Amino acid sequence: MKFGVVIFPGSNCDHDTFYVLRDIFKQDAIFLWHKEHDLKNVDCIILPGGFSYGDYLRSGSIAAFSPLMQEVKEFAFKGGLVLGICNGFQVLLELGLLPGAMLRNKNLKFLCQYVHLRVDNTDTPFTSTAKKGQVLRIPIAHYDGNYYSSPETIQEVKKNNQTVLRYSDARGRLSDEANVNGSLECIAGLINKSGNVMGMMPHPERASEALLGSEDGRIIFESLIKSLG
Amino acid sequence: MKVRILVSLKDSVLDPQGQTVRNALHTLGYESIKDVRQGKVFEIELEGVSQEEAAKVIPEISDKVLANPIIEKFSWQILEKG
Amino acid sequence: MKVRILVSLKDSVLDPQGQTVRNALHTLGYESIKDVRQGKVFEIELEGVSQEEAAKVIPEISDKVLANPIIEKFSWQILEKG
Amino acid sequence: MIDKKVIAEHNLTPEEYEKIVELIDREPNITELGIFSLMWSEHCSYKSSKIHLKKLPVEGKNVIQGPGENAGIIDIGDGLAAVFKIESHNHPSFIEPYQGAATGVGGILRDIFTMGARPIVLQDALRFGPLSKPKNKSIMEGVVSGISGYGNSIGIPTVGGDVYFNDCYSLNPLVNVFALGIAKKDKIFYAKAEGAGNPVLYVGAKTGRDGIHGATMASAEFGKDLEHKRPNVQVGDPFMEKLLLEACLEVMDKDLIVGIQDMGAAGLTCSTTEMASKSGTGIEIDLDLVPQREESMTPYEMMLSESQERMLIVAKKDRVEEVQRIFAKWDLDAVIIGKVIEGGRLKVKFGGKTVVDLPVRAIIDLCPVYEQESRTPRYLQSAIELGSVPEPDDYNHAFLTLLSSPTISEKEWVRRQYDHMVQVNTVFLPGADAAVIRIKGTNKALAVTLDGNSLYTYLEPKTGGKIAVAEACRNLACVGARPIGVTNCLNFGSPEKPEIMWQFQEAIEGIALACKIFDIPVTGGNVSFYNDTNGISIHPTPVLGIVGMVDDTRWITGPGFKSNGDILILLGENKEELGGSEYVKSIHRMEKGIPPQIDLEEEKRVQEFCLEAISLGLIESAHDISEGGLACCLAECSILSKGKMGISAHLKDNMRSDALLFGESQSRIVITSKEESREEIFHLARERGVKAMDIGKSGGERITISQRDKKLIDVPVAEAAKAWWEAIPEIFRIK
Ligand SMILES: Nc1ncnc2c1ncn2[C@@H]1O[C@H](COP(=O)(O)OP(=O)(O)O)[C@@H](O)[C@H]1O
Ligand SMILES: [Mg+2]
Repeated sequence: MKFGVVIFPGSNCDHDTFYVLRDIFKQDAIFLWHKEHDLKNVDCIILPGGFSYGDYLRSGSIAAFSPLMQEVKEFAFKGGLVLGICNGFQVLLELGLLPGAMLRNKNLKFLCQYVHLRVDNTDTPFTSTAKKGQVLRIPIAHYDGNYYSSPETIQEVKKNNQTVLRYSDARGRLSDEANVNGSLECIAGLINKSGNVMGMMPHPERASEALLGSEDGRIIFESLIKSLG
Repeated sequence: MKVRILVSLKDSVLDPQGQTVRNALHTLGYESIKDVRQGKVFEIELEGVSQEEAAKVIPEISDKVLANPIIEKFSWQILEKG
Repeated sequence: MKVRILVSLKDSVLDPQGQTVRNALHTLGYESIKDVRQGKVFEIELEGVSQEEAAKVIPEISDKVLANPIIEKFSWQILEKG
Repeated sequence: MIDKKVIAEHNLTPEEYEKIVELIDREPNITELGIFSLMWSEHCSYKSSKIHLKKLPVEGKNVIQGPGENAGIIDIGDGLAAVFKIESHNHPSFIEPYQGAATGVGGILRDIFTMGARPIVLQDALRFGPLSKPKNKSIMEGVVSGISGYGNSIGIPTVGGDVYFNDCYSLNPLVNVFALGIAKKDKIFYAKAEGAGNPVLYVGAKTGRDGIHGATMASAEFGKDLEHKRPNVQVGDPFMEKLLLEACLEVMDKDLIVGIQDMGAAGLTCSTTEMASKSGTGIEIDLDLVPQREESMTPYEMMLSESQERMLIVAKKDRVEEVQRIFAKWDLDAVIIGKVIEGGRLKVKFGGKTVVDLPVRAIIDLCPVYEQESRTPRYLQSAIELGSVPEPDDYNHAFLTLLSSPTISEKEWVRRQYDHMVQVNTVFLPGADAAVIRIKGTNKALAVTLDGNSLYTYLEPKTGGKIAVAEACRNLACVGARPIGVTNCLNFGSPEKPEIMWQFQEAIEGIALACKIFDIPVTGGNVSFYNDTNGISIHPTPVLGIVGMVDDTRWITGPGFKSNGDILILLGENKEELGGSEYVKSIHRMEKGIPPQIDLEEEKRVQEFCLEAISLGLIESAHDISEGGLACCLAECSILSKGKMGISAHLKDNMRSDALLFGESQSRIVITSKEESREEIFHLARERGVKAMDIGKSGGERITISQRDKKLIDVPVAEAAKAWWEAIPEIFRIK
């Protein structure tokens, strides 16, 4: 099983994600370059965090047009596993692989801090090792993480159980206070209808070693590794 | 040819930036300001295209690139012909 | 009254956003686009002010709040009277 | 064409102009005059500070590079080197806070990666006027978002720094940015232009008319012509810099280049002349080849432009195409604009004509050096007289007021806007004394801290200098790190004022003395003079950036208590010292008195003891006592502990209660340990000649502090926490 971590110009969590996959989880991982068309037979693609193209225009928008992303789209349509973290999530939204869009955080400031996330759906390849309702402590670091979609779309999303991770307090209760960036329905992580493409604003790669303050992000990688099996 | 494209959030989408600007203006005593919406403007220089072609290209790039139709709308006008 | 205020970087000031958008459009095959400058637009709803007062207030808030006169310039127009 | 007025506009004295004529044996043309004016500016030449900086100790067995390059370098073992430096961006940040601060970040990062190091840490030392003034609030808001806008985007964590507020910064805020990178010891690059015939490449952003005269601006006082200076502002492009960073590190890794220099202050002028100077060669460039953003730029403008995100590279002749291929991969142009030549001259062509032909030595080495006049300031006579201040009636109230004074209160409002975790190295200790960054692939970590209390330095510059070093090192000791190298940013008023020069000399002496006693080399720094507006100077503000080494990540220690019932031990000695304290400043509204005195040998013993006890596993938490004194230190330990554990402290000292609680005596650390380690700790302390005092226990839900039998402070932790956390956010909350 092989992971591909995509590098866009301006990606800055590409090496972090790669490091965690290779050095912490001892997985086979390679980098994929945005200008290429070849996915090099990877089993799972991770779009890392950062500021692709400086996040000029809109976060993730220009990266969505890169040659590699057209292949990723194909790959996703065929059922391949794709995880977008932070900027990667924004790219997936811009690409239309996930529904909705991101607005600026409700306090209009960049936010870097730990948040609590309630796992609402464990029936996904990204969260299968979590318990339903489990609360994870994982950091966020973004400017545009205020999730939005139209009322019809959000109905759909809820009906299909696509809200995987939601901002909550330490005990799993949703509230305006816990919903630091103002996301609709406290959405922090979202999966597509067919269950193979997920985007999440928090950074699981930053919460994979005890030394750095939390290991709760491991669940995401462990689930992926298990499902690729 | 010079074209101006305005991109702004749809009316149905909350605009916290605009709100904050409004609040800031109120604090400064500009009470007459009832509402502020903030958007983006692009001024684009095109070369070697006719007006007709522009009328095709501009909405295309606005829809595809400059605006995100889920949250934004756009309008445009030609500033300088030629 | 509805007023539109356009704020953009002065011509001599580097506009990294506009540049990046232009490059992206080139990569997508829109070669006719020679230059892109990106700015902000504010649409403001004013109440109980005469046109004269608006002509005083608007440049004032543009200069003080909406634009940073050191690197930006602004222009404005009335969209709806009343 | 070059008359007195033109010379004066270029900030050159008539004598300096004469010297130029003498050196080049003719009148310079306007472009050449521009070049001299830049390179002979205080900012680039250090003409007033040079002789004083020589007092700083620069030697050490692990020093790979001391002052004189873009950044200093210290060997950290495992084949790795730490490359670090601090820089100021004060004037630009006052004119345009967002862009000024952002480009400050961009500039210091280029200093680090031009040397072949990947930057892994940013820190910022910020000084603003009081937040009661809207203008200061908006400067702070702009500066913080500028740093966050640039640092976050390029993906270097901003892991700490410090923020002080004082009226003296209202018209002259300070923005000092520190960066550190890691390089392989055998892959370090310098600003060299060796090998005649090697091509000179220009990479990065196109040149515009940005920041022309930026360096001269930083070398003059601010006054009424501020408006006029505004076009100097540059706009940063962190995305471009990220591409540059990756591309540069890639060409360096493949060994394709001879030397590299960033184009920051003084742009093409500085980079060409410095590279040639260091190698004893010359450089010839053709301005028609320089990528330009604006039309019809003159040679003068191009040579003086400070457009950001640009680099000058001397490539190996036969590897140029590879260099260009790598830059192309990152969507950057690498354009050959000239070559290295023999003969030590800078030759610049434009429109087929030679417009500059100057000896490099005249520009760099023969710049005048001044020993400016110095005189003890008159203000000192009245400033050190503190007189008697009344003790507060209500100590709880004074305590909460101090905790919520912006200088002391929690800076989370700032920190949260910075991505402090990218690169997955940040050992997470919110609010710790120093930031700790693990070194991947080893068990080691680096700790970094910035420090500088300008009130002490104002009242007694030499003491202020010593304390800045001591406190930074004490911060390192508290997390378990031993200091390995120093960089410093000296922010002062105009060197043409004898009283400022006196402050400068004294402060440097203090810094030098402390560095010698702690045995840490100074590897570089920055001097920012002319921090005066309308004739009023800031307090002398040396900011020390000290890097420490944690030999084993297992022993990293934080300020928060670990468990209820641990014993609280105070290392060092409480003294009745109130002068220059935050207490006197914010409660009694006076900037007066003799600042706390420091015995550097004693300080060293306390720090070494703390480190030793940490490495023996005897210590659960450690926090140093600084602004706000013992009481605020204890409050922070309590607020930062998990579950907000309270404190009951009993002090026996016989002195004024306010001095005991809020005085800022030096060389003190509060540690906690398990009851069963008590014996060992006190025994070790005795052996090491360190005073240690049992002052109480952690636990409960209140902070209570008593002096002998008198209860002075008794407040719920939650209340103290609220005062401390909420002070700054409350000021910025939009109602
Ligand atoms: N306060 C100081 N202490 C020690 N070295 C200093 C100090 N200020 C400047 N230097 C050294 O002088 C040299 C020139 O500094 P500077 O002009 O700021 O460098 P750069 O142009 O690369 O930004 C550097 O090597 C710097 O480390
Ligand atoms: Mg430099």
